[in-house]
Amino acid sequence: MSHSHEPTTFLSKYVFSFDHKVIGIQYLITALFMAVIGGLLALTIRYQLAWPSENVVSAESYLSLVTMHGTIMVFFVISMGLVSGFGNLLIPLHVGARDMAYPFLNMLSYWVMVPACLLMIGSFFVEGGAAAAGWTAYPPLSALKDAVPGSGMGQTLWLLAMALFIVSFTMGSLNYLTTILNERTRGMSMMKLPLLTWTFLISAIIGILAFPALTAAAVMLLFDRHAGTSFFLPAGMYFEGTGVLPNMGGTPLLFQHLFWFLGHPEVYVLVLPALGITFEIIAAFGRRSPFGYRTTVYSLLCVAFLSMIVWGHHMFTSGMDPRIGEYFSIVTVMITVPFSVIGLNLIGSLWQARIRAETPMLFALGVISAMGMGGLGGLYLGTATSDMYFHDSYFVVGHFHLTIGTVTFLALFGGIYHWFPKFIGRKTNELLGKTHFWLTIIPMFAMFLLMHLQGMGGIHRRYYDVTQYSYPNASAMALMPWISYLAFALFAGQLVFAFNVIWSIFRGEKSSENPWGATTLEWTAPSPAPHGNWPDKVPVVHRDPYDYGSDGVWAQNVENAEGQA
Amino acid sequence: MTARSHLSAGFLALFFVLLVIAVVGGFGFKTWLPPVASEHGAVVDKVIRYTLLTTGLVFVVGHLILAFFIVKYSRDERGTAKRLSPGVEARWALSVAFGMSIIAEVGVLVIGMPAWAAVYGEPSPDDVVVEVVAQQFGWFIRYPGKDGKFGACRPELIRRGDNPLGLDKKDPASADDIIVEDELRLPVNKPARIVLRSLDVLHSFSVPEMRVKQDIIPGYTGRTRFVPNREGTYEIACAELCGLGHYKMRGLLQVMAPQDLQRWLSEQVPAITYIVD
Amino acid sequence: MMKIWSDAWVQIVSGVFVALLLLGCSGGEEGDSGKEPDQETTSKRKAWDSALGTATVSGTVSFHGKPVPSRPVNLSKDAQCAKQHPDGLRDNSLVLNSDNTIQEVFVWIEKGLEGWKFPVPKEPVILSQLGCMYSPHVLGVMAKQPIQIRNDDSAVHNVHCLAKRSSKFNISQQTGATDTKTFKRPEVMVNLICDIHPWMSAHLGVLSHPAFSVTNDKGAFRITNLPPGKYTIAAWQDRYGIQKKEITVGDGESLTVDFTYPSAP
Amino acid sequence: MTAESLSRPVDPLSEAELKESSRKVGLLAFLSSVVMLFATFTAAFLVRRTGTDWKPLEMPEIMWISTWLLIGSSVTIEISRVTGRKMGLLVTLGLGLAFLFCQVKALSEMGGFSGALAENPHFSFIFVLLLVHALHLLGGIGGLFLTSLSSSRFGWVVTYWHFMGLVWIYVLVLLFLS
Repeated sequence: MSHSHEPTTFLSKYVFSFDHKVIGIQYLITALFMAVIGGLLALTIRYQLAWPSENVVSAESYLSLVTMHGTIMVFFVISMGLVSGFGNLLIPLHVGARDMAYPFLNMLSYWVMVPACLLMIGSFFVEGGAAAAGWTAYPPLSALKDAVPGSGMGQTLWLLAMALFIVSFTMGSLNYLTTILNERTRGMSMMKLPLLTWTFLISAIIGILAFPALTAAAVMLLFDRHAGTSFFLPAGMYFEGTGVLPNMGGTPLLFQHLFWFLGHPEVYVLVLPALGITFEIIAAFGRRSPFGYRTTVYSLLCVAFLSMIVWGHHMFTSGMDPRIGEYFSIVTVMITVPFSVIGLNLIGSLWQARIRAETPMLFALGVISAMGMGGLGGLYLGTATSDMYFHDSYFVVGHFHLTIGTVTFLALFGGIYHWFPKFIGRKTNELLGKTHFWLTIIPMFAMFLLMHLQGMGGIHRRYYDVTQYSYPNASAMALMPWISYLAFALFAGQLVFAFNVIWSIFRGEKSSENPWGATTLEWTAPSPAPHGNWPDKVPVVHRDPYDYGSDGVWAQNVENAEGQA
Repeated sequence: MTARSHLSAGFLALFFVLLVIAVVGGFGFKTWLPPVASEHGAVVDKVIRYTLLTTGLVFVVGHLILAFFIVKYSRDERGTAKRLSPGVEARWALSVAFGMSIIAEVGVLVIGMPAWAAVYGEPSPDDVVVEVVAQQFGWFIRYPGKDGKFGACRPELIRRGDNPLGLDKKDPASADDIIVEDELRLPVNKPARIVLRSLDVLHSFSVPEMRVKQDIIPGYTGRTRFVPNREGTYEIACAELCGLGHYKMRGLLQVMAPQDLQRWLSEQVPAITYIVD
Repeated sequence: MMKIWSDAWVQIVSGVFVALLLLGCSGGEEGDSGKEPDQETTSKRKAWDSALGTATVSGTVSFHGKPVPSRPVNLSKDAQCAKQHPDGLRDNSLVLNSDNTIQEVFVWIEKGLEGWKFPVPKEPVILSQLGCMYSPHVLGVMAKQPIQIRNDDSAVHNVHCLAKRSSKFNISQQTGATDTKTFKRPEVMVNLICDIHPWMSAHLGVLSHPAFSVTNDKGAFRITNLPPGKYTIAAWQDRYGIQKKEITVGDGESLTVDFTYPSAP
Repeated sequence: MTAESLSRPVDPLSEAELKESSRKVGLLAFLSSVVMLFATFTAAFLVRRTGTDWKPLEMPEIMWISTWLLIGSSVTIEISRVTGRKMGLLVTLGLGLAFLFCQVKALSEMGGFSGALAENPHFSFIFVLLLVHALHLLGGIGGLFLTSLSSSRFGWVVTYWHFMGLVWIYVLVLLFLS
């Protein structure tokens, strides 16, 4: 394979590299760059919300900001950083392979993602501004130029960028699936896979099966926009100046179904790897095998299956048949079953552990708490009856920011601190790391919990100026600027992270090959791992992924003294 | 490493305890919901209170255990990492999962179902029927008049100035239809069936005090049904992103005594009067 | 596989691939904006000079019969607007004066001025939003002449331009905001609405010449400085549409043309 | 992917064999993604067909020709696989291009990109599904081209090609015969 001839030129080593570690780092850097953009958008949104009379942006730009913040954060930061970034970095190391199954495809997937990012950013500068129909891009708003200014060129670029994203993500998913199923080293049975790799496998399966729905929807939406077809556009729409549109017989609900058939599983594509990272860190810093490895794996599979059949809970109030709504409500709250198992296993993994509360561990413990809060909040929205009140309110905003925002970002940071020594060869600064943790978790938890309270007060989301209404509780309204202050603090706190990472790349304390005393295979490779991952032979697996005994700790490749597998 | 690590663990445990206090205080000791004003809304509130109580309990217990474990097991000694057998671990997992699913399904089925059925259940002939038509960015309210029938509306007849809904003059049922903007008036304690239409994009008819929220799909006729049980003026909001004036799509709902509504209706001029040929 | 995709190959293929993608995308961007040939600038036109002779056309527009009443407007959705109109507001698609003449009728020379070229004024026409109304409600402007749209109101508005021959726009305006726009091509009428306040509308007659007028509170219009010639004069009323008349005026003449709506008796 | 390979007790395969089996797994995963894509279009089609404006179209004759072309190409590629001769791949490639030509002709006969596409929802679906299928087939043609140049094994192209033939028959049945 490619490890036999190492790349020599700058281009082949760092730009068009086949090496999964280089590609992983490329993804991570791109994702962090996009995160800065997404964060700045969020700050502008928060400024407008807190001080609406100052009108920092216009109403139409505000909708563009909301749309692009959602799209960038979900697809171009979390999907890209957590799944594409860490997946590429860790999967071959975890399964004991020299590289991904298809290194060329892997390189290609990154270089398809780059133009997708550029198109997304570029769409801000076209006439009418960026797409403004929300990250869900519901037609007719997203299909008709007359409906909202951003539905012109901006929406077209949005769709093209998403198409490229899907192509890239599918290539990545194929690679993950094949590598995990087929490129495992000797002795690495499925039940010896680290939990993080299990979550990547499940993410890849969900990605392969669910993303085509969005592809199909995007193709049909493009035809509706540019060829005058009526896949999603009903008869009799009237716009001032244009008159009655010629469209016939389509239904916007169809798009919503197709979108959420992807959209809901996408949540688990993001959250499951975050939980996987958490399990890895807790095992390494709790020095204990995670509680219920097998029940966790089965629960993850169960979540993956359920995620494909519950999409309708995003549409309780959409006007679909109420009996279908009741079905979706029943199966949606069934997701509590696998998730409470995972939650119990996360907390249970601390029982009888030997915790070292270092930076990665702090983030991992934060994930447990955020997942608990986010998951419990989901019950209010999964229950159709209470969703009638909470739908499209700040409760929803708070909920999904806790689950796919806080959980994933904490895991992303935790993962970066945890594997930094492996890929850079130096440790990050502990004091700065802990400072960063506190500057992250306090504002994050506070702002998203306050959003739940605002949602309880009935404040609707995606409003340019919420003060237009007087029904919400005055205290709920008064929280607006406080959430914004917290958001600014959160953003400022990330400067510590940026400084820590950059400083540590050059000045960090040199790290050994296994600084945390962890057991999975990546810690048996040198730090930083060379091209081909292991300088000599690929390790052979003899043990469970987390063999922390009472009298010692054994990596997966250590031969069992008693000779048992 | 050890002392600093203990300190961090202690801080985190303290943080979780403070979080529990803050959340219980924030959600438990203040009513954030706007006062309910409809019959099924009381049930919606019951579901919310039930969920608050149960999830609150799970949250508190979970976080206290988390905090306790962090402090208790945060020691660097080579203790005995006791491990349960996979069977015992699975039994733990299953019992927790079973408990949680009971909690969740009770909320959905036992408490929630009646309200859901009331909103979406079969219409009754006694319902007060009013049509609400959404357009970027406002609401048109149409009453069927004495004949109880809505006249036909055809989008090609829409004219902003005099015929905003495209009411067909030729339809005899149109003759007594009354159209007003942005102000919906309903009688108190009578089931109201709202027929929902949209002229352009998706909108959502949301009245927080009534605990009503229903998306409106252009090209289709939707409905929602509720019984307002408190007189007063409430705000109608659009809850589905509909364009740059989304946040400005404010309407009013006035719940009044039936005789007051009758009087008001009798004072209104039929919409057909204003239509220019 | 591996042998074919040696390092050099990879760089070439990847580079071309990325370049193609970028090119394809930027190409798409240009394609959508489209080319707009400007038909109105023809060098054959004679520059207009008042020395060549001037004529005046004036007249009144009146209403015949009993008008359909105007629909009342409900201002309850926006307290800022309701405050400014304590007596309420009605649809303003037909504004009658006490003597049954019609205000806000746009009258212009529709045909006959094709051979002339007129200077485009640099100073902008002002369209203000005040009291949740466009002011003026009907106005004329020359193509390429700047039009300054202002929000002098305490309420937020959006200016949604529904032009068919020039580019459309849709912008929101906060209190005190000003945007300056121009229309590329003549079009009668260009409608401007506010989506937030559905009763608000402005109607712009965009022309390549300055021979237009809007009837005043006596229903009178007056077009001056017209070169002598044969013309089609037209009137536009919001509710009842366009009427046309053929006229001929000589140098120094003053012609009176009257219009009657809904139609000539 | 057998039970044996999932448990992976020993180092099972040589590097070449591993590559080949990886290719199979990847192809299978990709094909399931394609299945989901067409399943989505099917769902949309079945929903949209209930609309009041649905005007079913007759299948143009030329689609029979294209179907036989594709079936023929499956036969030639199979011959090529059995005999190991690369010539069959080129014949298949030619048949595939002829198929695409027929598809374009069929679409332009039925109304092309203008007018009919917007007016008749059935034709909108025909257009989109033919386009999506053709794009996937183009991928197969590219694969055929590459493999006929190189010396590597081409089992995966065969599978992919047969699969695209099946998808075409499915699309045909869905669009016109269901």
